Amino acid sequence: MNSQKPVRSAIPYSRGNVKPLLNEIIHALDRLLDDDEPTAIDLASLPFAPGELEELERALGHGELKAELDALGKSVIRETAYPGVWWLEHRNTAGEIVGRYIEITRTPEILMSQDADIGAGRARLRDSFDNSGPEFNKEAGK
Amino acid sequence: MDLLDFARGPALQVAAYILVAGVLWRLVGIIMLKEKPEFSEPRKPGGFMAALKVIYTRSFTAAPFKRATLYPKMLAYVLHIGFFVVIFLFVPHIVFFEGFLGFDWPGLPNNLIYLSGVAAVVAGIALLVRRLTHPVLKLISNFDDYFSWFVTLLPIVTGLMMPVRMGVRYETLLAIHILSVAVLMIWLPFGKLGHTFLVFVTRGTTGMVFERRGAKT
Amino acid sequence: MTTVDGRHPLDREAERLAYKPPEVRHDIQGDMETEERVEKAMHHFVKNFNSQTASYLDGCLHCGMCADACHFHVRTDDPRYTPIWKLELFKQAYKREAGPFALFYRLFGFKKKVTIDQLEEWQHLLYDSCTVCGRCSLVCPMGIDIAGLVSMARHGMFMAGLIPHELHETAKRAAETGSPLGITPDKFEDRVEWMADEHDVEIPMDVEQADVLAVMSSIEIQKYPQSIAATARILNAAGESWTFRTDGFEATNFGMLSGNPGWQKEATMKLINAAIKIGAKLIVLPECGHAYMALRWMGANMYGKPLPFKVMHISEYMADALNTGKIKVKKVDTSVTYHDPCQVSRRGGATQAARDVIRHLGVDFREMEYGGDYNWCCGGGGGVVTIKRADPLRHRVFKLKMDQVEKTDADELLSSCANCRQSFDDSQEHFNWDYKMGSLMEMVAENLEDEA
Amino acid sequence: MKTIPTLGDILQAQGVSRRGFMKYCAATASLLALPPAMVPRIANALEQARRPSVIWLSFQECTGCTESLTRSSSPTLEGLIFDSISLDYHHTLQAASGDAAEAARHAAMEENMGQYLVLVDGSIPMGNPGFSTIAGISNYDMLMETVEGAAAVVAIGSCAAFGGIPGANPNPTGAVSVQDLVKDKPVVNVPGCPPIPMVITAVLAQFLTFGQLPELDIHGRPMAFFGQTIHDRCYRRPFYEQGKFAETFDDEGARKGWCLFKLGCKGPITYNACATVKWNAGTSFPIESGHPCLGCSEPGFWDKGGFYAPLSTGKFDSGEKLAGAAVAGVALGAAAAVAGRRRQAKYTKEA
Repeated sequence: MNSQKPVRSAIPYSRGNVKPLLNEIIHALDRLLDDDEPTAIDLASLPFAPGELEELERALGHGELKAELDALGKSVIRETAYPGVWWLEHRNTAGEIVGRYIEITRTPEILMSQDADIGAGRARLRDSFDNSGPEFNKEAGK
Repeated sequence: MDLLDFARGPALQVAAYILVAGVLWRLVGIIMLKEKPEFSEPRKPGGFMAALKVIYTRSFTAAPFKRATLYPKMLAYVLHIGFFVVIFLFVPHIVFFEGFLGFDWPGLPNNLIYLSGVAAVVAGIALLVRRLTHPVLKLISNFDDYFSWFVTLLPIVTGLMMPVRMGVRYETLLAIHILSVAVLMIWLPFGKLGHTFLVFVTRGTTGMVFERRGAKT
Repeated sequence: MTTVDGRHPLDREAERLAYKPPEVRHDIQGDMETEERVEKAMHHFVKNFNSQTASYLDGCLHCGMCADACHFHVRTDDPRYTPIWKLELFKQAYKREAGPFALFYRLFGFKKKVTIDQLEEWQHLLYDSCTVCGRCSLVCPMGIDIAGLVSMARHGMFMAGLIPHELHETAKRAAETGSPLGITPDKFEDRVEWMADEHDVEIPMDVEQADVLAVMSSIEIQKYPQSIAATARILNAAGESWTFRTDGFEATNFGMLSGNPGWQKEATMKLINAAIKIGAKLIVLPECGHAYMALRWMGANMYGKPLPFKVMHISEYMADALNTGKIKVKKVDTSVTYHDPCQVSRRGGATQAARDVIRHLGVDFREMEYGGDYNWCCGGGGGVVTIKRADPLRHRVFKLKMDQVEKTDADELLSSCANCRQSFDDSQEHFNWDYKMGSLMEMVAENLEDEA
Repeated sequence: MKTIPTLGDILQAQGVSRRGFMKYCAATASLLALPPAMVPRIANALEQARRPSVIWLSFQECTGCTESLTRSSSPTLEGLIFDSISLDYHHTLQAASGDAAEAARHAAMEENMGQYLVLVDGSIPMGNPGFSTIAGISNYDMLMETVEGAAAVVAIGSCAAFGGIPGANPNPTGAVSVQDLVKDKPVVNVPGCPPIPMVITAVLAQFLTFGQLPELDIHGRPMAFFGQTIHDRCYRRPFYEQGKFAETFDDEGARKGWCLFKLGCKGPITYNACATVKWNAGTSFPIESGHPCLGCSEPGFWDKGGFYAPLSTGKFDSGEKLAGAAVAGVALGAAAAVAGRRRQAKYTKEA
């Protein structure tokens, strides 16, 4: 697991959007704990100076959990050094970033298995279970 | 042609013609009136240096009048200096002047410009309030005073609105700002704002007349 | 002559030399139609506009600061006494008739011709409440010489026959008899002889050739005749070749004060001609403020070319004589404060002369706060002291002067202007005030060393 | 009318998982500048959305707009939106040509009467119809004919939106914009030279998702993208406020990334999303590369003086006219003074 604690005092919030954004995250964490209300921030809607996004990423650091998703391109869903604060990056099949979000929640919705997919998966499983002979069981048992 | 193009182009152009023609009209119209002959034996040389001296010294208040005129003088200083800073030290303005002067000079950070502008506006408002309430000023003021006040403050106010915006589009505000400057340029030669150039004539004249007498200037 | 005297007998008892209050005031002179008066006023306003006055009249910012310099406004808070407001009609005439944009002002009627009502109202402002002291000219941030403009505006008023009764009568008497107080050459000669006897001093009269022509003001001749003797003593002590002349002795100029340039020129030319006739190199003016303005600074302009002689105020003459050692004075053990006559000091440039003289006298000199060039006027200059109806206002204004003098706590109050002196005397009587004004020249004359 | 499949059907058919769909919805929300909280609504709407027919007309243009839109060769999320529309006519992209192409256009129009979108790039010459024709049809005729049954028109690029470079002074072809001609259909302008591809797809996504056109500004541009100036969203704005400016393209200020105002940046009067959406898949935008904004998404940007003339410079003629004004002023002053003297002389005589 990728666990890297940030050195708190060394975070340089030089200018621009980093500091106000961190403040917003603090308030979002308040809402999460007090009212059980999650928050999502679309980073594409904010103007970042060159290097500022990296600065934000550094400021938030890396937490205990990191997940990769492969659907219509790769996505990375990573908890930051501050539990409950998640960093999400979606890429398309060409590997280009199509969305960057910070979610303040217990688990990002996209990590959950979705009913539609569960249903479809169950159908697929049942289908192959029904249509397979001992090979399937043999394979499954390996 | 949109409003901004009109403001930056023909409006400024025509305003500049009127400004130049008007200033010269007024100056020449005054200077070419008959000369007052002066045959008295001078006590001191007087002349051009005396004119320069008074042009400078009248920028300051003589000690006996300091207390009585402190308030309006202070406001007038703030208005003039604030206006000067805003006009000549705001970088976009410097770029404007550079456009036809061909050289530039260092400007100030914008927050100092905003501060100067706000100070000038506040002083301007205080001066207007004074004009509206002070018995002397109420009596001697006329349309020129109020209109000149208006066209002087207008460019500062429209300029200060640019960073604030208040829902008005930037290019519209910029156009209004430039148009307000054009109005100021057009009015300047004709009303009391003519003091921008007449001050050199009046002070200079007094300097020459009284300095040669050796009298107080 | 007699008619003038009969209608306006001199008030010889008063502390100032003036006329008894007229029983019926004639503040409108002549029998012109209203329209003609307005035309006259406009025409004679307009005649004064030259490049200098034009820049002044065009330059006013309406800042109102001149009000703070004017004793009439400071003491009354009446906004009409704002100096530049006193010129409103003059300005109006300028903008309409001679300014760069006069065409528009006329075409669109932005500035109308003045009206008779305005003119009558402004008589009070241009005469009763302005001593032409020029303090306002010093505060003006544009440097406008307001006082000078007031003098010019008076031309229009005079020609329209709209000046205060007493000033008109005084000026008229001066024009007709050569002296505002009706001092004829004979009378002058009498007084001079009397003083020569009384003070045992030699006083040359009507000498054919002399280096110095001394002149007097009627006020001195009538009320302070000892000035005649003092003048003689000083000039004698200096060893000057000098004389009084019966054909040119009156230094006052009521043509100038009242606003009649013709009369002003006449009075000035009398002195100039007398000086030229005797080949004088110098005219010594008496202790009179406006005489200094009239001859020293305006004389050559009346003459139309530079004067062939020098002009000095007596204080300047004394300073020069003391500085060069021509005369010497004994030290005087007293404390003195000095009231500057506006036309000599502030507007005439001779502020230092009186101080030099005072220094030679070795007295404890106590300058008034903001004395010298910023001195408060006595309140009686510019002809105001003659105007009876202006007395209450003048007395009110004098309070400033009293405060200024009292603050010095000096033993003696001196000045070098007979007009200031009579206006002080009158106010002193009115207020029953401790200070009695003395003459700088008399103090010098009394303390001359090695008197001849 | 043939049955049009919903987007949900299409995605399912392509084997896109629910997670993938959610990712797609999030990207769409981001594209439409909607808050992430709107994602469920978008998901719901997109599942039901039906694939609209699109006709793309190209007139006096340089193909830069099409290039901008199609620059990516691999399928992307934006690409998905194009997958979910039916691009029935695009003479640059389609294989068919001549009569066959025109037949496809007519077929699409008939099948989707009142439903289809018309996308236009390029301006329309009004000087001479022969200046620009397709299959012998003048641009004007083709536009008016196609627009007849359209649900809405999207003018792509500054040429279609405002007349563009063909309309620059002296405008030899008499080029006009779509909105100059189409008065009875909603017209959305997506100006820019070229426009940001995301903005084009966003307009389509909005139409696809909610069946309606976005909110527009005074120039008919989507507020979501053209609501703020480049200057307002520019990361170099603090330098402007501090008075730190690059004076040339190679001075210290330029290297330090200071404000480009003095180099003619039109950011303050240019409404576009470059500073936030950026170009080349979010890589950067012109100012970030050290070049001032040209203001390409503004009407008449080509005629607003030099690209490198600072915004606050006035546009003055030569000094000759000013000298003329000076001479006139002196003459008027002299005349006024003479008139003043005359009046004085007259009065002196009378008096």
